[in-house]
Amino acid sequence: MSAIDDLERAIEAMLFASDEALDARQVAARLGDEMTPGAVRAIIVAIAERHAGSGVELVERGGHWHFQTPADLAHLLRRERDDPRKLSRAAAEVLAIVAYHEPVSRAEIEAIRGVQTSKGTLDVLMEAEWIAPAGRREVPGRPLIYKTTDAFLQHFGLTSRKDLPGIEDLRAAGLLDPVDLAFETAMGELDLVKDGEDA
Amino acid sequence: MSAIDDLERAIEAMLFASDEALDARQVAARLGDEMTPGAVRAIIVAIAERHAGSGVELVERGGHWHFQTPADLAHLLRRERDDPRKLSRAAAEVLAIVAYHEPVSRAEIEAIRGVQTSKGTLDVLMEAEWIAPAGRREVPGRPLIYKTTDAFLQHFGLTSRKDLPGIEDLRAAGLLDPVDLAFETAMGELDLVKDGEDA
Amino acid sequence: MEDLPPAFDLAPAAPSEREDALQLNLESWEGPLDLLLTLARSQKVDLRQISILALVEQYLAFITEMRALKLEVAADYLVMAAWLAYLKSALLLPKDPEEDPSPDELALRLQLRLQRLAAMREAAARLLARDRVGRDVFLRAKPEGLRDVRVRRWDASLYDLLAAYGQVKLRTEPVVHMVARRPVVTLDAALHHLERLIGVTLDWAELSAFLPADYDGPLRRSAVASSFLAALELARQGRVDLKQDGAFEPLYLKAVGT
Repeated sequence: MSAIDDLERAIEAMLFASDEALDARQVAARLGDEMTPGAVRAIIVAIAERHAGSGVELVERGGHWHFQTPADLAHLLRRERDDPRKLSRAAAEVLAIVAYHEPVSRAEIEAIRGVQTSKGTLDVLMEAEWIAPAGRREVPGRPLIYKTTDAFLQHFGLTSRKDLPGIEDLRAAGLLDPVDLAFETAMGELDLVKDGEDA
Repeated sequence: MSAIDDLERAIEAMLFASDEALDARQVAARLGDEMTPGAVRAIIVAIAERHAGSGVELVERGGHWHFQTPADLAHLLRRERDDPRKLSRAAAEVLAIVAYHEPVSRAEIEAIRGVQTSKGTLDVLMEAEWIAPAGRREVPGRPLIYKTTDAFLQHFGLTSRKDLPGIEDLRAAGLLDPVDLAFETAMGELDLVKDGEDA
Repeated sequence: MEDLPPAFDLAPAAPSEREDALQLNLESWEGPLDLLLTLARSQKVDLRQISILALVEQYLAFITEMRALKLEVAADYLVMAAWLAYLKSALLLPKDPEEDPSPDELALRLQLRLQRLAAMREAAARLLARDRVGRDVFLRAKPEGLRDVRVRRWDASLYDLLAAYGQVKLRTEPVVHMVARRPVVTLDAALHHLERLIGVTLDWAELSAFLPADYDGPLRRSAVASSFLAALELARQGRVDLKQDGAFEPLYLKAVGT
């Protein structure tokens, strides 16, 4: 193996020792701000490549990097006690709605699910630090709106929100549009068809 | 880098994710006891060699292996930040007394100040490295005595303790005036300035 | 399961789904829309092609069955049932072009809502199936951690130090009152002086005329005071007469018997 230079060693040690994922800017700050985050990022990518295919991987989640074990070794590492937060169906649905529609208000979540969201459901997701308030919607009542967090991306192994499974297909199919908008689109198409029939 | 085989990946991941150092026998047991501890150990040593010189080390302690960051990079993991604090009035008094009367015991400091001195005040001055214990006074109770340090001289720009102004110098400088009188004098000067402006 | 209501035969369902559909327990559903979606799924077609009319029949039959079994039906399920009953009759009646919104539009909206809920349900399942930290992938159990240690740096200037010492000295110095000798004319001196001059002057003379001319400042004020007391003393002894024209007017004196 070629010798690893001091800077690369230092960055690798930092990422390895940190108890939370770090982004390039945080690493640069700790190195004394003598390097740009861009230059640091290039080194992080090199470290990640060096570890690729080993039993320890360096992965990017929402711009933050952390070491973890590869998923295909889960069967060897999983223990009885490893029981990540079991989500209720309601909580899983609310989490998906926040992730795919963010930022989204509670009323908008309820419109999609057709049922009231118990306070506890949002609390569970906020306690897990997977969702967080993201300000207020500037409509009457100024409701709180929610978005997902970096911890969400980290937990579910997503590099960014673009990685959400099937999000592009859902968007293309208009399934992330509100019902009203989809309704108008659908009616417009019907009208076109009718016009065609009339002609 | 040559491809790392599945067994080596698995052992590496196990050592990485474990919350305690593992010996070869424990690793072999987790792998299903299909390998001898000796064979496992050989793989562990290979993993350790692969990481040698990087920012991540696999080390052996009493037959148990664990990952750690190299000791020479510890300074990167523990960043010190300055937190400037203004010395309290009481601490300044104690420091001055030590400087003018050293070596002095706490009881002597209290006698000179005319008020009790908390242990914390001396601690602050020792934390600042401006005073240090200088043995014990050979009187009943053998109290600790304190003196100022080189760091003290350096911080206050003094070549030696003889540079400290004498009592008469302090008096001449107005530093022995009661505070309220000194205040009035200062205010009088302000008035003069104002008068001058009016004229 | 044997007494399957006819409505459930509207769509052919796999045995397992028929069992699901027959769980007459509302706890299993996250509200009426969820129940509708489950029923719609039993139609085994793409949600875009489901028969809303058939779906309405399924739902109403389901609720009817529950009530027949005297099971409690939550209010929002009944509200949905009432709305669906209205939709069903509107869909079956001859079309009224004046009616707004038209039953077809209402049915379309319901269909769109079901599609959206189904999309999110599927998304949630895919999300939960990902490689999750602590279940599929693992972090270091005990990382060293990055620490920011705040080091207190005490600050004081030489002035602070000297001023503090000055205050200590000032506070603890033994208190000594130094009384300066001030220029005064004692009563004895004034008496002696006045006795000497009283014989010389024959007529009324003002008290101030008896004061030494070279006294000024504090000494003169002292001389005025002690000479006044001396004049009162001589008057008491019957050796001088005093007169004054009014308060704060000059005080005159002359020797008795002259």
